[in-house]
Amino acid sequence: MPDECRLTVPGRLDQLIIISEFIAQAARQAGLDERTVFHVQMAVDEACTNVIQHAYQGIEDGEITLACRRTDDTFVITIQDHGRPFDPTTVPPPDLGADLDVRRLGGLGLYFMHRLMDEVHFEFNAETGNTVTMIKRIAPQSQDDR
Amino acid sequence: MPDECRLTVPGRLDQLIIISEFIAQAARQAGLDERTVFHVQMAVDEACTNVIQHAYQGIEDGEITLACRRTDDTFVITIQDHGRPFDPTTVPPPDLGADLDVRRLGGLGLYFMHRLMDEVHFEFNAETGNTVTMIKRIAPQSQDDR
Amino acid sequence: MALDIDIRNLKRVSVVSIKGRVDSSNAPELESAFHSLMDNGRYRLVADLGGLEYISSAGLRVLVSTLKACRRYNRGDLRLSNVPPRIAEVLNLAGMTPLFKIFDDTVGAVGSF
Amino acid sequence: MALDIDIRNLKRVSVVSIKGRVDSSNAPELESAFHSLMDNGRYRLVADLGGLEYISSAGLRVLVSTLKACRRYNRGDLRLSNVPPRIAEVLNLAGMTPLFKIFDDTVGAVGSF
Ligand SMILES: Nc1ncnc2c1ncn2[C@@H]1O[C@H](COP(=O)(O)OP(=O)(O)O)[C@@H](O)[C@H]1O
Ligand SMILES: Nc1ncnc2c1ncn2[C@@H]1O[C@H](COP(=O)(O)OP(=O)(O)O)[C@@H](O)[C@H]1O
Repeated sequence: MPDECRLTVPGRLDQLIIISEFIAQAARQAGLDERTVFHVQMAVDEACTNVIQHAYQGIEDGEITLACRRTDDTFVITIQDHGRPFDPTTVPPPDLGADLDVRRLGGLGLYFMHRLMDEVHFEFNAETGNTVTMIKRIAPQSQDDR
Repeated sequence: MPDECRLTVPGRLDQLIIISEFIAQAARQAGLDERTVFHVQMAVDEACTNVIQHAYQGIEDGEITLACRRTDDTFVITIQDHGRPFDPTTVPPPDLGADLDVRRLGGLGLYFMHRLMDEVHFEFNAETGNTVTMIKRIAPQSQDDR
Repeated sequence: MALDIDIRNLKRVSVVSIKGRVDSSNAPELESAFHSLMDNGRYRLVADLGGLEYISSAGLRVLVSTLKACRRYNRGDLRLSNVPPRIAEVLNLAGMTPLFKIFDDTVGAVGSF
Repeated sequence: MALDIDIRNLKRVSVVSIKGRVDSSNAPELESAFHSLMDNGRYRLVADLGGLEYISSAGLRVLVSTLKACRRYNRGDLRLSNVPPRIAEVLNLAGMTPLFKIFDDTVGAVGSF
Protein backbone atom coordinates (compact mmCIF):
# COMPACT_ATOMS: atom_id res chain seq x y z
CA MET A 1 0.00 0.00 0.00
CA PRO A 2 2.00 2.91 -1.27
CA ASP A 3 0.05 6.01 -0.34
CA GLU A 4 -1.33 5.15 3.05
CA CYS A 5 -1.08 7.16 6.29
CA ARG A 6 -1.38 5.30 9.57
CA LEU A 7 -1.83 6.40 13.16
CA THR A 8 -1.68 4.26 16.29
CA VAL A 9 -2.72 5.64 19.68
CA PRO A 10 -3.65 4.22 23.08
CA GLY A 11 -7.39 3.54 23.41
CA ARG A 12 -8.18 6.46 25.68
CA LEU A 13 -10.65 9.31 25.27
CA ASP A 14 -7.91 11.90 25.68
CA GLN A 15 -6.41 10.64 22.41
CA LEU A 16 -9.52 11.57 20.41
CA ILE A 17 -8.15 15.02 19.65
CA ILE A 18 -4.96 13.51 18.20
CA ILE A 19 -7.08 11.17 16.08
CA SER A 20 -9.32 14.00 14.97
CA GLU A 21 -6.48 16.31 13.93
CA PHE A 22 -4.73 13.45 12.14
CA ILE A 23 -7.73 12.46 10.06
CA ALA A 24 -8.61 16.09 9.27
CA GLN A 25 -5.08 16.82 8.08
CA ALA A 26 -4.84 13.60 6.07
CA ALA A 27 -8.23 14.23 4.45
CA ARG A 28 -7.27 17.81 3.59
CA GLN A 29 -3.96 16.62 2.16
CA ALA A 30 -5.85 14.07 0.06
CA GLY A 31 -7.78 16.95 -1.49
CA LEU A 32 -11.15 16.76 0.29
CA ASP A 33 -13.10 20.00 0.73
CA GLU A 34 -13.61 21.44 4.23
CA ARG A 35 -17.22 20.28 4.60
CA THR A 36 -16.26 16.72 3.69
CA VAL A 37 -13.26 16.92 6.03
CA PHE A 38 -15.67 17.80 8.84
CA HIS A 39 -17.94 14.87 8.02
CA VAL A 40 -15.05 12.41 7.89
CA GLN A 41 -13.69 13.79 11.16
CA MET A 42 -17.02 13.28 12.86
CA ALA A 43 -17.55 9.72 11.57
CA VAL A 44 -14.05 8.78 12.74
CA ASP A 45 -14.57 10.39 16.13
CA GLU A 46 -17.79 8.42 16.67
CA ALA A 47 -16.18 5.15 15.54
CA CYS A 48 -13.16 5.61 17.83
CA THR A 49 -15.32 6.68 20.77
CA ASN A 50 -17.21 3.41 20.36
CA VAL A 51 -13.99 1.42 20.26
CA ILE A 52 -12.78 3.07 23.46
CA GLN A 53 -16.07 2.94 25.35
CA HIS A 54 -17.58 -0.31 24.10
CA ALA A 55 -14.91 -2.53 22.48
CA TYR A 56 -12.26 -1.79 25.12
CA GLN A 57 -14.88 -0.93 27.76
CA GLY A 58 -12.59 1.52 29.45
CA ILE A 59 -9.63 -0.86 29.65
CA GLU A 60 -6.79 1.49 28.86
CA ASP A 61 -4.02 -0.63 27.43
CA GLY A 62 -5.58 -1.42 24.07
CA GLU A 63 -4.45 0.35 20.93
CA ILE A 64 -6.40 1.84 18.05
CA THR A 65 -4.87 1.94 14.58
CA LEU A 66 -6.27 4.17 11.87
CA ALA A 67 -5.21 3.94 8.25
CA CYS A 68 -6.41 6.08 5.39
CA ARG A 69 -5.74 6.39 1.72
CA ARG A 70 -7.06 8.26 -1.24
CA THR A 71 -8.00 6.37 -4.39
CA ASP A 72 -9.13 8.07 -7.55
CA ASP A 73 -12.71 8.60 -6.39
CA THR A 74 -12.80 7.51 -2.74
CA PHE A 75 -11.25 8.26 0.61
CA VAL A 76 -10.95 5.00 2.56
CA ILE A 77 -10.46 4.78 6.32
CA THR A 78 -9.92 1.66 8.38
CA ILE A 79 -9.99 1.56 12.17
CA GLN A 80 -8.63 -1.49 13.99
CA ASP A 81 -8.84 -2.57 17.59
CA HIS A 82 -8.36 -5.71 19.66
CA GLY A 83 -11.33 -5.29 21.99
CA ARG A 84 -14.50 -7.30 22.14
CA PRO A 85 -16.50 -7.85 18.93
CA PHE A 86 -20.19 -6.93 18.63
CA ASP A 87 -23.01 -7.46 16.19
CA PRO A 88 -23.95 -4.12 14.60
CA THR A 89 -27.11 -5.63 13.09
CA THR A 90 -28.62 -5.98 16.56
CA VAL A 91 -28.31 -2.26 17.32
CA PRO A 92 -31.68 -0.53 16.82
CA PRO A 93 -31.62 2.75 14.85
CA PRO A 94 -32.29 5.92 16.86
CA ASP A 95 -35.84 7.27 16.79
CA LEU A 96 -35.12 10.80 15.59
CA GLY A 97 -38.77 11.80 15.38
CA ALA A 98 -39.57 10.94 19.00
CA ASP A 99 -40.89 13.59 21.36
CA LEU A 100 -38.44 14.93 23.88
CA ASP A 101 -39.90 13.12 26.90
CA VAL A 102 -39.73 9.66 25.33
CA ARG A 103 -36.56 10.18 23.29
CA ARG A 104 -33.72 7.83 24.11
CA LEU A 105 -30.48 9.70 24.81
CA GLY A 106 -27.42 8.45 22.95
CA GLY A 107 -27.36 5.78 20.30
CA LEU A 108 -26.35 8.32 17.64
CA GLY A 109 -22.80 7.15 16.99
CA LEU A 110 -23.42 4.36 14.50
CA TYR A 111 -26.17 6.44 12.90
CA PHE A 112 -23.76 9.35 12.28
CA MET A 113 -21.14 6.99 10.84
CA HIS A 114 -23.65 5.68 8.31
CA ARG A 115 -25.09 9.08 7.47
CA LEU A 116 -21.78 10.86 7.08
CA MET A 117 -19.96 8.17 5.10
CA ASP A 118 -21.04 6.36 1.93
CA GLU A 119 -20.09 2.87 3.12
CA VAL A 120 -19.46 1.39 6.58
CA HIS A 121 -18.35 -2.23 7.02
CA PHE A 122 -17.54 -4.15 10.19
CA GLU A 123 -15.29 -7.16 10.28
CA PHE A 124 -14.39 -9.25 13.32
CA ASN A 125 -11.43 -11.58 13.30
CA ALA A 126 -9.99 -13.43 16.28
CA GLU A 127 -6.43 -12.86 15.09
CA THR A 128 -6.31 -9.47 13.45
CA GLY A 129 -8.99 -8.00 15.69
CA ASN A 130 -11.95 -5.85 14.76
CA THR A 131 -11.89 -3.59 11.72
CA VAL A 132 -14.35 -0.97 10.64
CA THR A 133 -13.89 0.29 7.09
CA MET A 134 -15.53 3.58 6.10
CA ILE A 135 -15.57 4.90 2.57
CA LYS A 136 -16.33 8.42 1.39
CA ARG A 137 -16.93 8.85 -2.34
CA ILE A 138 -15.46 12.00 -3.78
CA ALA A 139 -15.21 13.69 -7.14
CA PRO A 140 -12.26 12.26 -9.10
CA GLN A 141 -9.12 14.30 -8.66
CA SER A 142 -8.16 16.64 -11.48
CA GLN A 143 -4.55 16.66 -12.65
CA ASP A 144 -4.06 20.12 -11.13
CA ASP A 145 -4.75 18.96 -7.59
CA ARG A 146 -1.98 16.41 -7.58
CA MET B 1 5.02 0.29 25.17
CA PRO B 2 1.78 1.40 26.72
CA ASP B 3 1.51 5.11 26.13
CA GLU B 4 3.02 5.55 22.70
CA CYS B 5 1.53 7.32 19.67
CA ARG B 6 2.79 6.32 16.24
CA LEU B 7 2.38 7.81 12.77
CA THR B 8 3.43 6.31 9.45
CA VAL B 9 3.33 8.34 6.24
CA PRO B 10 4.83 8.06 2.74
CA GLY B 11 8.24 9.75 2.47
CA ARG B 12 7.07 12.78 0.52
CA LEU B 13 7.39 16.49 1.27
CA ASP B 14 3.62 16.98 1.02
CA GLN B 15 3.27 14.76 4.11
CA LEU B 16 5.28 17.17 6.29
CA ILE B 17 2.15 19.05 7.33
CA ILE B 18 0.52 15.82 8.53
CA ILE B 19 3.69 15.00 10.48
CA SER B 20 3.84 18.50 11.92
CA GLU B 21 0.22 18.56 13.08
CA PHE B 22 0.56 15.06 14.53
CA ILE B 23 3.62 15.85 16.61
CA ALA B 24 2.19 19.19 17.77
CA GLN B 25 -1.04 17.59 18.92
CA ALA B 26 0.73 14.68 20.60
CA ALA B 27 3.14 17.04 22.38
CA ARG B 28 0.27 19.24 23.54
CA GLN B 29 -1.64 16.20 24.75
CA ALA B 30 1.46 15.09 26.65
CA GLY B 31 1.35 18.39 28.53
CA LEU B 32 4.13 20.40 26.85
CA ASP B 33 3.75 24.18 26.77
CA GLU B 34 3.20 25.96 23.45
CA ARG B 35 6.78 27.21 23.08
CA THR B 36 8.16 23.71 23.62
CA VAL B 37 5.55 22.31 21.22
CA PHE B 38 6.87 24.70 18.57
CA HIS B 39 10.48 23.63 19.19
CA VAL B 40 9.61 19.95 19.00
CA GLN B 41 7.60 20.54 15.83
CA MET B 42 10.53 22.28 14.20
CA ALA B 43 13.10 19.62 15.15
CA VAL B 44 10.81 16.89 13.80
CA ASP B 45 10.17 18.81 10.59
CA GLU B 46 13.92 19.19 9.97
CA ALA B 47 14.59 15.52 10.74
CA CYS B 48 11.82 14.32 8.41
CA THR B 49 12.83 16.74 5.65
CA ASN B 50 16.31 15.20 5.81
CA VAL B 51 14.90 11.68 5.62
CA ILE B 52 12.84 12.59 2.55
CA GLN B 53 15.51 14.62 0.77
CA HIS B 54 18.69 12.79 1.76
CA ALA B 55 17.91 9.28 3.08
CA TYR B 56 15.24 8.57 0.45
CA GLN B 57 16.77 11.06 -2.03
CA GLY B 58 13.40 11.82 -3.55
CA ILE B 59 12.42 8.17 -4.07
CA GLU B 60 8.77 8.30 -3.16
CA ASP B 61 7.87 4.83 -2.02
CA GLY B 62 9.67 4.80 1.29
CA GLU B 63 7.82 5.25 4.56
CA ILE B 64 8.59 7.33 7.63
CA THR B 65 7.42 6.17 11.04
CA LEU B 66 7.31 8.52 13.99
CA ALA B 67 6.70 7.38 17.52
CA CYS B 68 6.49 9.54 20.62
CA ARG B 69 5.88 9.02 24.27
CA ARG B 70 5.93 11.01 27.45
CA THR B 71 7.90 9.78 30.43
CA ASP B 72 7.90 11.50 33.77
CA ASP B 73 10.43 14.15 32.79
CA THR B 74 11.03 13.69 29.05
CA PHE B 75 9.24 13.68 25.73
CA VAL B 76 10.88 11.08 23.48
CA ILE B 77 10.49 10.97 19.70
CA THR B 78 11.86 8.34 17.34
CA ILE B 79 11.84 8.67 13.56
CA GLN B 80 12.50 5.60 11.43
CA ASP B 81 13.20 5.19 7.74
CA HIS B 82 14.60 2.60 5.38
CA GLY B 83 16.66 4.90 3.20
CA ARG B 84 20.41 5.20 2.96
CA PRO B 85 22.44 5.64 6.16
CA PHE B 86 24.87 8.53 6.66
CA ASP B 87 27.55 9.56 9.11
CA PRO B 88 26.38 12.62 11.04
CA THR B 89 29.86 13.15 12.49
CA THR B 90 31.17 14.10 9.04
CA VAL B 91 28.70 16.97 8.64
CA PRO B 92 30.39 20.30 9.41
CA PRO B 93 28.47 22.69 11.68
CA PRO B 94 27.04 25.81 10.00
CA ASP B 95 29.10 29.00 10.30
CA LEU B 96 26.48 31.28 11.79
CA GLY B 97 28.82 34.23 12.22
CA ALA B 98 29.87 34.37 8.57
CA ASP B 99 29.29 37.49 6.50
CA LEU B 100 26.44 37.34 4.05
CA ASP B 101 28.60 37.07 0.92
CA VAL B 102 30.56 34.04 2.16
CA ARG B 103 27.76 32.39 4.14
CA ARG B 104 26.84 28.89 3.02
CA LEU B 105 23.10 28.52 2.38
CA GLY B 106 21.44 25.52 4.03
CA GLY B 107 23.06 23.12 6.43
CA LEU B 108 20.82 24.31 9.26
CA GLY B 109 18.66 21.19 9.68
CA LEU B 110 20.92 19.09 11.93
CA TYR B 111 21.93 22.22 13.81
CA PHE B 112 18.30 23.06 14.61
CA MET B 113 17.63 19.49 15.75
CA HIS B 114 20.51 19.67 18.21
CA ARG B 115 19.69 23.18 19.42
CA LEU B 116 15.96 22.61 19.87
CA MET B 117 16.15 19.19 21.52
CA ASP B 118 18.21 18.09 24.53
CA GLU B 119 19.46 14.85 23.01
CA VAL B 120 19.73 13.62 19.41
CA HIS B 121 20.97 10.10 18.58
CA PHE B 122 21.36 8.39 15.24
CA GLU B 123 21.33 4.63 14.78
CA PHE B 124 21.74 2.72 11.54
CA ASN B 125 20.75 -0.90 11.24
CA ALA B 126 20.61 -2.96 8.05
CA GLU B 127 17.42 -4.70 9.18
CA THR B 128 15.35 -2.20 11.14
CA GLY B 129 16.57 0.77 9.10
CA ASN B 130 17.71 4.15 10.35
CA THR B 131 16.43 5.62 13.58
CA VAL B 132 16.89 9.08 14.98
CA THR B 133 15.88 9.49 18.62
CA MET B 134 15.28 12.98 19.96
CA ILE B 135 14.65 13.75 23.60
CA LYS B 136 13.21 16.89 25.14
CA ARG B 137 13.56 17.24 28.88
CA ILE B 138 10.55 18.77 30.59
CA ALA B 139 9.45 19.64 34.08
CA PRO B 140 7.99 16.56 35.80
CA GLN B 141 4.24 16.36 35.46
CA SER B 142 2.21 17.36 38.47
CA GLN B 143 -0.64 15.08 39.56
CA ASP B 144 -3.16 17.66 38.34
CA ASP B 145 -2.03 17.49 34.72
CA ARG B 146 -2.64 13.77 34.42
CA MET C 1 -9.16 23.75 19.83
CA ALA C 2 -9.74 22.69 23.46
CA LEU C 3 -13.09 23.26 25.14
CA ASP C 4 -13.73 26.65 26.67
CA ILE C 5 -16.91 27.24 28.67
CA ASP C 6 -17.84 30.70 29.87
CA ILE C 7 -20.86 31.33 32.11
CA ARG C 8 -22.56 34.68 32.52
CA ASN C 9 -25.38 35.00 35.03
CA LEU C 10 -27.85 37.73 34.13
CA LYS C 11 -30.82 38.64 36.31
CA ARG C 12 -33.22 35.99 35.02
CA VAL C 13 -31.17 34.08 32.47
CA SER C 14 -27.71 32.46 32.30
CA VAL C 15 -25.66 32.49 29.12
CA VAL C 16 -23.28 29.58 28.57
CA SER C 17 -20.77 30.30 25.80
CA ILE C 18 -19.27 27.11 24.45
CA LYS C 19 -16.10 27.45 22.41
CA GLY C 20 -13.83 24.96 20.70
CA ARG C 21 -14.38 21.26 20.61
CA VAL C 22 -16.82 18.99 22.47
CA ASP C 23 -16.16 15.27 22.12
CA SER C 24 -16.69 12.33 24.45
CA SER C 25 -13.50 13.17 26.36
CA ASN C 26 -14.79 16.53 27.55
CA ALA C 27 -18.58 16.28 27.24
CA PRO C 28 -18.71 15.52 31.02
CA GLU C 29 -17.11 18.95 31.58
CA LEU C 30 -19.93 20.60 29.65
CA GLU C 31 -22.48 18.52 31.54
CA SER C 32 -21.17 19.62 34.93
CA ALA C 33 -21.22 23.27 33.84
CA PHE C 34 -24.94 22.93 33.09
CA HIS C 35 -25.50 20.94 36.30
CA SER C 36 -23.82 23.56 38.44
CA LEU C 37 -26.27 26.15 37.07
CA MET C 38 -29.35 23.98 37.58
CA ASP C 39 -28.18 23.03 41.07
CA ASN C 40 -28.37 26.74 41.83
CA GLY C 41 -31.92 26.94 40.57
CA ARG C 42 -31.01 28.44 37.19
CA TYR C 43 -33.14 26.79 34.51
CA ARG C 44 -33.47 29.63 31.99
CA LEU C 45 -30.38 28.99 29.91
CA VAL C 46 -28.99 30.22 26.60
CA ALA C 47 -26.19 28.22 24.97
CA ASP C 48 -24.20 30.57 22.76
CA LEU C 49 -22.60 28.28 20.19
CA GLY C 50 -20.85 31.04 18.23
CA GLY C 51 -17.39 29.65 18.94
CA LEU C 52 -18.27 25.97 18.77
CA GLU C 53 -16.04 24.31 16.18
CA TYR C 54 -16.93 20.70 16.70
CA ILE C 55 -19.51 18.64 18.59
CA SER C 56 -19.88 14.87 18.58
CA SER C 57 -22.90 12.80 19.63
CA ALA C 58 -21.61 12.84 23.21
CA GLY C 59 -21.98 16.64 23.23
CA LEU C 60 -25.41 16.54 21.61
CA ARG C 61 -26.50 14.14 24.32
CA VAL C 62 -25.57 16.74 26.96
CA LEU C 63 -27.58 19.42 25.18
CA VAL C 64 -30.68 17.20 25.01
CA SER C 65 -30.45 15.99 28.61
CA THR C 66 -30.03 19.61 29.77
CA LEU C 67 -33.01 20.66 27.64
CA LYS C 68 -35.12 17.94 29.28
CA ALA C 69 -34.04 18.94 32.78
CA CYS C 70 -34.72 22.64 32.16
CA ARG C 71 -38.22 22.10 30.77
CA ARG C 72 -39.30 19.73 33.57
CA TYR C 73 -42.10 21.20 35.72
CA ASN C 74 -42.19 24.07 33.22
CA ARG C 75 -39.39 25.70 35.16
CA GLY C 76 -37.30 26.89 32.24
CA ASP C 77 -35.73 26.13 28.87
CA LEU C 78 -32.39 25.73 27.09
CA ARG C 79 -32.30 27.94 24.02
CA LEU C 80 -29.55 28.10 21.41
CA SER C 81 -27.99 31.11 19.72
CA ASN C 82 -25.32 31.83 17.12
CA VAL C 83 -25.32 28.29 15.75
CA PRO C 84 -22.50 27.96 13.15
CA PRO C 85 -23.61 26.39 9.83
CA ARG C 86 -21.62 23.20 10.39
CA ILE C 87 -23.10 22.68 13.85
CA ALA C 88 -26.59 23.42 12.51
CA GLU C 89 -26.08 20.64 9.97
CA VAL C 90 -25.20 18.21 12.75
CA LEU C 91 -28.23 19.22 14.85
CA ASN C 92 -30.38 18.66 11.78
CA LEU C 93 -28.89 15.27 11.06
CA ALA C 94 -29.61 14.26 14.66
CA GLY C 95 -33.24 15.36 14.34
CA MET C 96 -32.68 17.89 17.09
CA THR C 97 -33.57 21.11 15.30
CA PRO C 98 -37.31 20.84 16.11
CA LEU C 99 -36.60 20.27 19.80
CA PHE C 100 -34.85 23.57 20.43
CA LYS C 101 -35.79 27.22 20.16
CA ILE C 102 -32.94 28.61 18.10
CA PHE C 103 -32.03 32.29 17.82
CA ASP C 104 -29.73 34.16 15.44
CA ASP C 105 -28.07 36.08 18.25
CA THR C 106 -27.66 35.89 22.00
CA VAL C 107 -29.47 39.17 22.69
CA GLY C 108 -32.58 37.78 21.03
CA ALA C 109 -32.31 34.50 22.93
CA VAL C 110 -31.89 36.21 26.32
CA GLY C 111 -34.73 38.61 25.54
CA SER C 112 -37.07 35.74 24.63
CA PHE C 113 -37.45 34.61 28.24
CA MET D 1 -2.21 26.69 8.01
CA ALA D 2 -1.25 26.49 4.32
CA LEU D 3 1.07 29.09 2.78
CA ASP D 4 -0.48 32.32 1.58
CA ILE D 5 1.67 34.87 -0.25
CA ASP D 6 0.33 38.30 -1.09
CA ILE D 7 2.32 40.81 -3.15
CA ARG D 8 1.67 44.53 -3.19
CA ASN D 9 3.70 46.69 -5.56
CA LEU D 10 4.07 50.26 -4.34
CA LYS D 11 5.86 52.96 -6.31
CA ARG D 12 9.40 52.12 -5.23
CA VAL D 13 8.96 49.14 -2.92
CA SER D 14 7.16 45.79 -3.02
CA VAL D 15 5.59 44.29 0.09
CA VAL D 16 5.42 40.50 0.28
CA SER D 17 3.04 39.35 3.01
CA ILE D 18 3.78 35.76 4.02
CA LYS D 19 1.09 33.97 5.99
CA GLY D 20 0.79 30.46 7.39
CA ARG D 21 3.43 27.83 7.15
CA VAL D 22 6.69 27.63 5.17
CA ASP D 23 8.36 24.23 5.13
CA SER D 24 10.47 22.41 2.56
CA SER D 25 7.35 21.38 0.63
CA ASN D 26 6.36 24.93 -0.19
CA ALA D 27 9.57 26.96 0.21
CA PRO D 28 9.99 26.79 -3.61
CA GLU D 29 6.67 28.64 -3.90
CA LEU D 30 8.03 31.44 -1.74
CA GLU D 31 11.23 31.47 -3.72
CA SER D 32 9.42 31.90 -7.04
CA ALA D 33 7.33 34.75 -5.61
CA PHE D 34 10.55 36.61 -4.79
CA HIS D 35 12.09 35.66 -8.13
CA SER D 36 9.11 36.97 -10.07
CA LEU D 37 9.58 40.34 -8.39
CA MET D 38 13.32 40.48 -9.00
CA ASP D 39 12.86 39.36 -12.61
CA ASN D 40 10.78 42.52 -13.01
CA GLY D 41 13.56 44.66 -11.62
CA ARG D 42 12.04 45.01 -8.15
CA TYR D 43 14.81 44.70 -5.58
CA ARG D 44 13.47 46.91 -2.80
CA LEU D 45 11.43 44.38 -0.87
CA VAL D 46 9.69 44.21 2.48
CA ALA D 47 8.67 40.80 3.82
CA ASP D 48 5.73 41.31 6.19
CA LEU D 49 5.89 38.26 8.48
CA GLY D 50 2.90 39.25 10.64
CA GLY D 51 0.91 36.16 9.68
CA LEU D 52 3.81 33.72 9.55
CA GLU D 53 3.08 30.83 11.90
CA TYR D 54 5.93 28.52 11.08
CA ILE D 55 9.17 28.58 9.07
CA SER D 56 11.70 25.79 8.75
CA SER D 57 15.32 26.01 7.61
CA ALA D 58 14.15 25.62 4.00
CA GLY D 59 12.20 28.87 4.35
CA LEU D 60 15.07 30.68 6.07
CA ARG D 61 17.28 29.67 3.17
CA VAL D 62 14.92 31.44 0.76
CA LEU D 63 15.00 34.61 2.85
CA VAL D 64 18.81 34.66 2.90
CA SER D 65 19.23 33.90 -0.81
CA THR D 66 16.71 36.65 -1.63
CA LEU D 67 18.56 39.04 0.68
CA LYS D 68 21.82 38.29 -1.14
CA ALA D 69 20.24 38.78 -4.56
CA CYS D 70 18.62 42.08 -3.58
CA ARG D 71 21.77 43.58 -2.13
CA ARG D 72 23.98 42.61 -5.10
CA TYR D 73 25.31 45.68 -7.02
CA ASN D 74 23.73 47.76 -4.27
CA ARG D 75 20.46 47.60 -6.13
CA GLY D 76 18.16 47.00 -3.17
CA ASP D 77 17.45 45.14 0.07
CA LEU D 78 15.07 42.69 1.69
CA ARG D 79 13.78 44.12 4.96
CA LEU D 80 11.55 42.36 7.48
CA SER D 81 8.55 43.69 9.38
CA ASN D 82 6.06 42.42 11.96
CA VAL D 83 8.21 39.47 13.00
CA PRO D 84 6.21 37.30 15.47
CA PRO D 85 8.13 36.37 18.66
CA ARG D 86 8.41 32.71 17.75
CA ILE D 87 9.80 33.49 14.29
CA ALA D 88 12.21 36.02 15.81
CA GLU D 89 13.52 33.26 18.06
CA VAL D 90 14.18 31.05 15.02
CA LEU D 91 15.96 33.86 13.13
CA ASN D 92 18.10 34.38 16.19
CA LEU D 93 18.96 30.72 16.56
CA ALA D 94 20.02 30.70 12.90
CA GLY D 95 22.30 33.69 13.44
CA MET D 96 20.25 35.65 10.91
CA THR D 97 19.12 38.58 13.03
CA PRO D 98 22.26 40.66 12.33
CA LEU D 99 21.92 40.14 8.57
CA PHE D 100 18.50 41.80 8.20
CA LYS D 101 17.12 45.23 8.83
CA ILE D 102 14.08 44.46 10.93
CA PHE D 103 11.16 46.85 11.53
CA ASP D 104 8.28 46.75 13.99
CA ASP D 105 5.71 47.58 11.34
CA THR D 106 5.40 47.53 7.57
CA VAL D 107 4.88 51.29 7.24
CA GLY D 108 8.25 51.85 8.86
CA ALA D 109 9.92 49.25 6.65
CA VAL D 110 8.47 50.71 3.43
CA GLY D 111 9.36 54.22 4.53
CA SER D 112 12.96 53.23 5.24
CA PHE D 113 13.84 52.90 1.54
N1 LIG E 1 -16.94 -0.76 18.46
C1 LIG E 1 -17.92 -1.30 19.22
N2 LIG E 1 -17.65 -2.35 20.01
C2 LIG E 1 -18.60 -2.89 20.77
N3 LIG E 1 -19.87 -2.44 20.83
C3 LIG E 1 -20.21 -1.38 20.07
C4 LIG E 1 -19.26 -0.76 19.23
N4 LIG E 1 -19.87 0.24 18.58
C5 LIG E 1 -21.14 0.25 19.00
N5 LIG E 1 -21.37 -0.73 19.90
C6 LIG E 1 -22.66 -1.03 20.54
O1 LIG E 1 -23.70 -0.38 19.81
C7 LIG E 1 -24.43 0.53 20.63
C8 LIG E 1 -24.84 1.78 19.84
O2 LIG E 1 -23.67 2.54 19.54
P1 LIG E 1 -23.78 4.05 19.14
O3 LIG E 1 -24.79 4.19 18.05
O4 LIG E 1 -22.43 4.54 18.81
O5 LIG E 1 -24.37 4.80 20.40
P2 LIG E 1 -23.76 4.95 21.89
O6 LIG E 1 -22.30 4.68 21.81
O7 LIG E 1 -24.09 6.36 22.25
O8 LIG E 1 -24.50 3.95 22.72
C9 LIG E 1 -23.52 0.81 21.80
O9 LIG E 1 -24.24 1.16 22.95
C10 LIG E 1 -22.77 -0.51 21.96
O10 LIG E 1 -23.52 -1.42 22.72
N1 LIG F 1 18.61 11.52 7.32
C1 LIG F 1 19.70 11.75 6.53
N2 LIG F 1 20.08 10.82 5.63
C2 LIG F 1 21.14 11.02 4.84
N3 LIG F 1 21.89 12.14 4.87
C3 LIG F 1 21.57 13.11 5.73
C4 LIG F 1 20.45 12.97 6.61
N4 LIG F 1 20.37 14.09 7.36
C5 LIG F 1 21.37 14.88 6.97
N5 LIG F 1 22.11 14.31 6.00
C6 LIG F 1 23.34 14.89 5.37
O1 LIG F 1 23.80 15.95 6.19
C7 LIG F 1 23.83 17.19 5.48
C8 LIG F 1 23.43 18.35 6.39
O2 LIG F 1 22.07 18.24 6.72
P1 LIG F 1 21.27 19.49 7.29
O3 LIG F 1 22.03 20.08 8.42
O4 LIG F 1 19.90 19.05 7.61
O5 LIG F 1 21.23 20.56 6.11
P2 LIG F 1 20.62 20.46 4.63
O6 LIG F 1 19.61 19.37 4.65
O7 LIG F 1 20.04 21.82 4.42
O8 LIG F 1 21.79 20.17 3.74
C9 LIG F 1 22.90 16.99 4.32
O9 LIG F 1 23.21 17.79 3.23
C10 LIG F 1 23.06 15.51 4.02
O10 LIG F 1 24.19 15.29 3.21
